[in-house]
Amino acid sequence: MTRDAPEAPTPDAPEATAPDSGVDPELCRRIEAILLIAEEPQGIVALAAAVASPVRPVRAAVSWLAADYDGEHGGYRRGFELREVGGGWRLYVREELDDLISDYVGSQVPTRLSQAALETLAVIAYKQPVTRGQVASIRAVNVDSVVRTLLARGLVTEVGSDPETGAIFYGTTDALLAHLGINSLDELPHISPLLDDVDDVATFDGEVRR
Amino acid sequence: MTRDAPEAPTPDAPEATAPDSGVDPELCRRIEAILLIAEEPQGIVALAAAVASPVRPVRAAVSWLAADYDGEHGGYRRGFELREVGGGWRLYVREELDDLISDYVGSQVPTRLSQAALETLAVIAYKQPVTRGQVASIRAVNVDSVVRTLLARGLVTEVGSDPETGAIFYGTTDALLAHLGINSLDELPHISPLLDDVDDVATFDGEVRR
Amino acid sequence: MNDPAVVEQGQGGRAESSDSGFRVSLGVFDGPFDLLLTLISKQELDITEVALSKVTDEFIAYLRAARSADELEEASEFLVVAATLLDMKIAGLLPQGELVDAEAAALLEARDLLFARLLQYRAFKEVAAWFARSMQREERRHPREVRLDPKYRARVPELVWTLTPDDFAALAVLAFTPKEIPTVGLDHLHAPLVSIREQAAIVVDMLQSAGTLTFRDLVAGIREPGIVVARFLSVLELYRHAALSFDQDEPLGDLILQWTAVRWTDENLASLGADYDT
Repeated sequence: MTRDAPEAPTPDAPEATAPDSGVDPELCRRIEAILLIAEEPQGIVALAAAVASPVRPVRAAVSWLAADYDGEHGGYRRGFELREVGGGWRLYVREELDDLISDYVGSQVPTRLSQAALETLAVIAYKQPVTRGQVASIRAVNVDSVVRTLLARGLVTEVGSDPETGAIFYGTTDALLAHLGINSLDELPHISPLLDDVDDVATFDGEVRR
Repeated sequence: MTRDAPEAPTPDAPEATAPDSGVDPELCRRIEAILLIAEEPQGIVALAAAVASPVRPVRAAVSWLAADYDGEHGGYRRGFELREVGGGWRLYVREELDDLISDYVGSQVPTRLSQAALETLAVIAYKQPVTRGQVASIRAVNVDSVVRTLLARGLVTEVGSDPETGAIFYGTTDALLAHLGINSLDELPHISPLLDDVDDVATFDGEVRR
Repeated sequence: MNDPAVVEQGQGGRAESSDSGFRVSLGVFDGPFDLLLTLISKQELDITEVALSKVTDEFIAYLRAARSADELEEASEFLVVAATLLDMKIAGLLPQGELVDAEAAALLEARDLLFARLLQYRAFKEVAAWFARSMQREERRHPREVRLDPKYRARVPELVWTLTPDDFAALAVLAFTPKEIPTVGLDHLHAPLVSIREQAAIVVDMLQSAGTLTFRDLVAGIREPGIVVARFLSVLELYRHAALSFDQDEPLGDLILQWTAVRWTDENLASLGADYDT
């Protein structure tokens, strides 16, 4: 960035953050530029590739920026924040200002998922990779059209197929994580004690119901 | 913003900028929130209306923010800047980083369209004006990122929105006609028997309740 | 079952969400159906004391009055739960004091499994509510999502385009063809159908050329049980038509078949085995 040179040493704005934090302001600038134009959450590795930097300093810079926007480095809390959601980092309006923005952009009527779709989604999220047949045996209803809806909305996706039966396995997408406001499946509520029994139940279903 | 109150006085991040500059950090936050989601440059009066504040402090806050992003208040020069263009203010990637962004966009937009992108383009061409949700229903997969690619390629464009739901309608562009070597959409080969069936797909949206 | 009212208070939040839904009024319990399930799942209410037929009657009455999609959705849900309850109840009514034999043990195990299934179903239902809340919260959030500046778009390398209008139309046809989600084939679960008539034709051929054969000869080298069965049935059919006779020298000994038909045409063959057609 040679074009940067003439401007960099402005007298009353020494790049003060760099020395004490160990974070390179030029790296931060490049990351901020990508985040400003990105239309999806950016994973650290993708960001590192975009700014042509090793992963480790990128990770450090992203953390530093998120804290900086939160006002933790002597500045003030910005109107935007850097959130890790849906497998990557993305700029968001700070939550407390959402009402202001809703008024400004005019709120769209969100299309909500039906109860059947939500339950099917929950089963896929916890049991993935899972076939429609397995989901149907847990919900005890036909889930084909619901799965179609979830596919069209990008909340689930095909993740492979059973080599023997050809049945398609479904799993959830990063878009689902983003819709839930979480960054990984680990952040789903814990229900494992109940699920421990599930595999037995599936076998049992297989023997009795077919 | 009463919800803000409990968080505001964080001990190690006193809202330091406010006292000496005379600029209200809450006002800055609100302006930043609007700027983050605004597509078009925002005039001072429009901004003042959006954040429900008199014009004068808004003008002062915008100037302060522009200087702040330039690193003039003790911070560092950000990767974005606040520029006045055509009578309004908008966030832009700092010009010195244009090459970085061009490379990034180039890497995101492939020179050849994928099969998924081509099929989506074909659906839009024959069904326009059509929403992303409708295309997704027909293709039975989520098409958001593919539509972004087509938009970025200038092959499709927004042609209006549903007054009730706010859903955006898409149509094809002259660029597509040029690629196909035809002068008008009328010259596309006829495939109507299939198109008649397409409205059936709407039932599929029944899973999604409003 | 001690006192449903007390437990209901203890349930707090859950009871609140089910107040609007289906309620039941039974001798042992009066309240939201959802709460009934909770009590059963916590073993605070004995399933054997619940009159399922009454629950079902009340639910059908409730559905008649139902108008909204929400309420109708409850219908399918109810069927799941009712079926599970019924299974549990059957298991619950069976004697379970002592494990007299393996069958009883299996039934007890089955009850536990049904129980697990009910719990699992409820777990997913509760998680689905969490999904709904999280999604509603998140859809209020505003990410940065601004059209790319045209100046960047202009620098994107030129698109490679190779399709003619006809190619493009063909793609459209492909794209508009409904993509049925492939269904799981059940073929692997059933042996392929075997035609008795086809097998009879083979049997007739073999017997006509050899005159006398044992049944063992007739199925020599055949591994598919279905074909063996079909050949045996066709032998019985041919016997009914007096086309062959058979002898067995000793019990479990070889079955000796002899072709006896004087006149035998393909028409006889066509009418053979009609009893097995469905």
